Amino acid sequence: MSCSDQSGLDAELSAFGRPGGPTVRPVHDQFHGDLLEVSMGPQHPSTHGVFRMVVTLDGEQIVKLKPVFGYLHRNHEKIAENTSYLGSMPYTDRLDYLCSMSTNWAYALAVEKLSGQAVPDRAQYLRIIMAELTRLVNHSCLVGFLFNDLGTSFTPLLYAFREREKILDLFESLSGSRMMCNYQRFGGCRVDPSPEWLAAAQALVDGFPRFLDEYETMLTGNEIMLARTQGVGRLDPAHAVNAGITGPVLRASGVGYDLRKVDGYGFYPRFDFRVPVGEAGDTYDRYMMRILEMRESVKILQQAFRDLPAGPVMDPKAKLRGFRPKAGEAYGRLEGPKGELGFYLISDGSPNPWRYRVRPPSLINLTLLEEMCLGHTIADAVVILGSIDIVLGEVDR
Amino acid sequence: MTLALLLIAFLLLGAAVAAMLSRNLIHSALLLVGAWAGIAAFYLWAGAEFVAFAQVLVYVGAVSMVVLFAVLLTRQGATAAPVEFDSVKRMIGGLITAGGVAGVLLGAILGTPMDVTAAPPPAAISVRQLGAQLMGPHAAALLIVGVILTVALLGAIVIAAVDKPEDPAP
Amino acid sequence: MLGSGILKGLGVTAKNFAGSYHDPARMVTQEYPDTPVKLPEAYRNFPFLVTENATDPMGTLRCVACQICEKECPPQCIYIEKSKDKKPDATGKPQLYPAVFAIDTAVCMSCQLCVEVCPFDAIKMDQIFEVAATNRFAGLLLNREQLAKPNSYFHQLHPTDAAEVDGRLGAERKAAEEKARAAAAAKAAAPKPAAPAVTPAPKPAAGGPTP
Amino acid sequence: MSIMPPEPSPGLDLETAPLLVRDWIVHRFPDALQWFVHHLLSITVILTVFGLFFAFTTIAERKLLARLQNRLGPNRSGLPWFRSLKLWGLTQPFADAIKAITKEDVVPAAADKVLHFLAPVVIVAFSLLGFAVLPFGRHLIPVELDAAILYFFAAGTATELAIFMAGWGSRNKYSLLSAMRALAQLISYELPLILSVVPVILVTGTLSTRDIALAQGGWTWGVLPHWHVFTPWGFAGFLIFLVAALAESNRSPFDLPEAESELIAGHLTEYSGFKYALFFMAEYFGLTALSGLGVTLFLGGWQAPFAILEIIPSYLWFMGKLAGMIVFFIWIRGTLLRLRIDQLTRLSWKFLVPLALLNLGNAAFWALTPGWTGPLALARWAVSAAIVIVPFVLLGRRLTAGYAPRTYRYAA
Repeated sequence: MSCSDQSGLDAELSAFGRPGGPTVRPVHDQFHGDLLEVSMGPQHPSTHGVFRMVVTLDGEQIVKLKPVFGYLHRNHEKIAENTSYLGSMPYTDRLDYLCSMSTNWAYALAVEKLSGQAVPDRAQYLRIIMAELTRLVNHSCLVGFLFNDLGTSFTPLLYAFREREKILDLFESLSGSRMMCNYQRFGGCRVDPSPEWLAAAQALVDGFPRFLDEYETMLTGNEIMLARTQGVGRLDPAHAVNAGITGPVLRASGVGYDLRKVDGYGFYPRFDFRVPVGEAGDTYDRYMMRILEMRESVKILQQAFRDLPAGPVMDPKAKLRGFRPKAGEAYGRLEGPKGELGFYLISDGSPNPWRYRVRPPSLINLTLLEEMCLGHTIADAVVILGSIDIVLGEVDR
Repeated sequence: MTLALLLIAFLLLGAAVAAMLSRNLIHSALLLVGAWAGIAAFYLWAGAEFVAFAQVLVYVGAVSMVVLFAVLLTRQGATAAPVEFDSVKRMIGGLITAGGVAGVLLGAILGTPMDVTAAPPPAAISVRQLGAQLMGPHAAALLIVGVILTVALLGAIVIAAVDKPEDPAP
Repeated sequence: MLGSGILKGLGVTAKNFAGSYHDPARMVTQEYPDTPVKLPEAYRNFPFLVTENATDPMGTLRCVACQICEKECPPQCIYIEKSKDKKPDATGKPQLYPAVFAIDTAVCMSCQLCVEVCPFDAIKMDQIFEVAATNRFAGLLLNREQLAKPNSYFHQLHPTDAAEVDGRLGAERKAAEEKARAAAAAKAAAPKPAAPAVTPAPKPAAGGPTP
Repeated sequence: MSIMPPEPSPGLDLETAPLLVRDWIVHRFPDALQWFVHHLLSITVILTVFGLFFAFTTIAERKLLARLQNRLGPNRSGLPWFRSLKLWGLTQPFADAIKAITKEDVVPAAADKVLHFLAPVVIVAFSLLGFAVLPFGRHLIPVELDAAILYFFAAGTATELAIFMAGWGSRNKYSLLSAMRALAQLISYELPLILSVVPVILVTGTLSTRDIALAQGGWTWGVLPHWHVFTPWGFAGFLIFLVAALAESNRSPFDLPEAESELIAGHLTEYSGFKYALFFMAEYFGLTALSGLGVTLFLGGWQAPFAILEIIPSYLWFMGKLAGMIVFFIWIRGTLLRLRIDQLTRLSWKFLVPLALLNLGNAAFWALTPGWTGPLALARWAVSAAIVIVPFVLLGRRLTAGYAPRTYRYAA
């Protein structure tokens, strides 16, 4: 391959991903110079769980990246077709094992839309409290793992885990398990939190901004952090929207789309909070989105604790067993920490759903991984993957 | 002290011969580096510390890297290079030239008057005096050597650098 | 100025280093085997069968082998075989009892749905997490005898739930006794009594789920 | 090399106690052997002291990192027979050593056996050589060389050779690539390291570490020590030396080779068991030797910080400062992120080397103007500080052009 082809490839490469550029990825033959194919994963310390990236390297730069997943496929949706509606609820904890509470709520939302089940006010408030606490857990986890990929020796990760453990202890004293809460039911919540629990949660939420400030002073202004993440893994807003990417990754590219504002499900319209939007769409913006969203979640939680109404946590007419929704279909969705998490159910009147489909935000955010990584080095690819925040339980289902 | 001299000489020549005989290119390159270390040991034996450490610093540290990189990047070092003569005429020519060079060297070595008794090592001059000498009478030579090395460096860069476009905007 | 971010970072880690010596919030290690772990009351691991008292566990099992939990369990890890004969339960009514009641703790995921759907409060969640067996199959398949634990143990684990359950069961027993006494009195008062009132059906499952 | 050290002052004080012990041992041997025993003794002392220092650096690193991260760190290992004895994990390094020795030593079939075996040997040998010229105390210097610093860097460069042999010997494509990357890092940071040391040589006028340590003696008003680090050019040189030492010993912000974002664990992929432990030990010896040199050149070697503190023996001051620098390196490791390979080399060639060259000019200016006293001394300090700070700010701004924390707008 003569020198001109080298610049030809670069022209081809830079055109890709820009509007009007070739949408088909340029195929690189092996004889373009010694391309080195490296398979990272599925047992790789920095891929979050069993995820594999087959990366083709031209010297330092990534020329081709093929994500391979499916190692954690557990046939969740087929099993759900042979289990009762209630029986699938504990399985939704195992989808995105970092945020079981908000996944439970998404499933309960879909079933309630299917069966027209009403939910008392106190339960709506409790659901918002649990969802926002889960957002704090997920975002602190992500930020910790991202810094681990960037090369710190576990220090930011352990600070983030210190805060996360406090929230998980709250979940354990409420629902019985730290990560597999199985807390929501169709028509409300399973357990009414005790006043001591609410006081402990209030204390935790009030102390959270102090942790965030400590985190930001330590890392946001760090020169090495700026050099390693700014301009790395740039995502074009138009491409993100076309690929159906949602959540902090989309908002980091400048599209202010947040289901809590768009759908206004649950009692979110009663709360005033803001949705942060980035402008460069690179790894730094995605990191800052999580930090700013955590600050907004703290505001929501404080408002929720302030005007939590009394009353039942479960709708009296809710049926636990022998639950047969009328035939039909429903799609319930909510703004999970990773993006739009949706459940699409088709019922034929029997106690088991006829079709049970999960819209996994992690998998859909993963589709543009290659476009973000082209032209960067392997060290950047690991960081970009970390900034997208995928959990393999949700990607493979 | 002559025992140390003989030991170092034996090691040095052994390393050089092994370097020639070894089939594996990388092994011979490393044995060459061993030979350079032997030369540094000679300087130490002679009491010239500064030159010995300079020799180790320059040769064993840097030039060996250049040699090894050159060997590595040009040809796979591991494969044994074929060593045999193409034709008889070439072999005879090779032997004649080798004999001539050996003769000239031997003549020069035997011709120079070397008093057999090992002269007492001269008083060890301090590095400060060495520096003064270098910066004094030999300053011009030092600067010229510096210029030559810089020119060689720039030449290498010009040859090696493929006209890479300005690295893509981050 | 270049390096100011790095210096601030060093400052934070230094504060944490100093804090780890005096500030309990900055020293999170719990040395587990030495200091026993303090489990919250709602903590749940594998289920266990409640018996009225410890002296005669198989005699006073609350479970009436209605197999609701077997049907509702998502991973299907409960196996029940009904008994042939009947045995009077706490309220004196003859009930079936499980001849075989096995839970495969290798399959069970401690989701406590069985506790929620059980109309007789016969199965509750245990709090043992140090479970080790020498082999994967027989060692983890707990049979009826291994699962049965007395009501006092239930009180020790989940005090508030146990008190609430005992209150409800006590009220039911009192109601059953009054009905029996009323029936006996009515039988004594009018020698040719009508057929005795049908024994109350098991408490309809629709009631609010017990925690 | 004079055999007999300067006659130690009579009377037993801690300062010369080690010398008396050494002389007592040396004189027990016949004259012909005395020269040999004298050096053999200093070698064994260095090996035991710095072997233990290495052992306790590993445990200190793990416990300090733990404390930085709000946790305890290893505190379980005690003595095998005295179960009840509570040792707070002090015997952890010996447990690690036993584990490393007993682990199976796998040599890949296709590996080049000779190189694979020789690499750890060479790297440990050369990283130990550096200790020969460090002045541990007023009288405790193993070898008094006139060109000591040149010797130190000559010994240091050979570790690159060993890394190449390890990378090539493993006959593994990725470890060769990583060895190349490690070499690029070492070579590109060799220059700032040596350039940061040259100002000290220029001002003190000698290459001998003993004279440099002596040159930093004396205190103004009994309180301010004359260490090089308290002069503008010395402080700048010390910072550049620190950054280059971190890069030379593959530590925290520059631990590219064994970073998980690299392909595999660098050139050490094919090593296990005792050979891996040797590489690990060599890294720590290299780090300790470099810190020792840093202490000698910039922090006044074995000089006490205040006049009255002279009573504490000099070798304790040296070891204290050495431990201080190691703790600083561990603190850096617990905080900072890792640099990418291109940023790392850009930092060296476009930032450290220019600053080091300017610092050289700065030291020349300092050396030429000893006579300025009174107000002129202030001017001297101001000029010298300006020569350091102005390029630092300008180059820093150019290096971080386009990188800055951002402010964000909110949608709804």
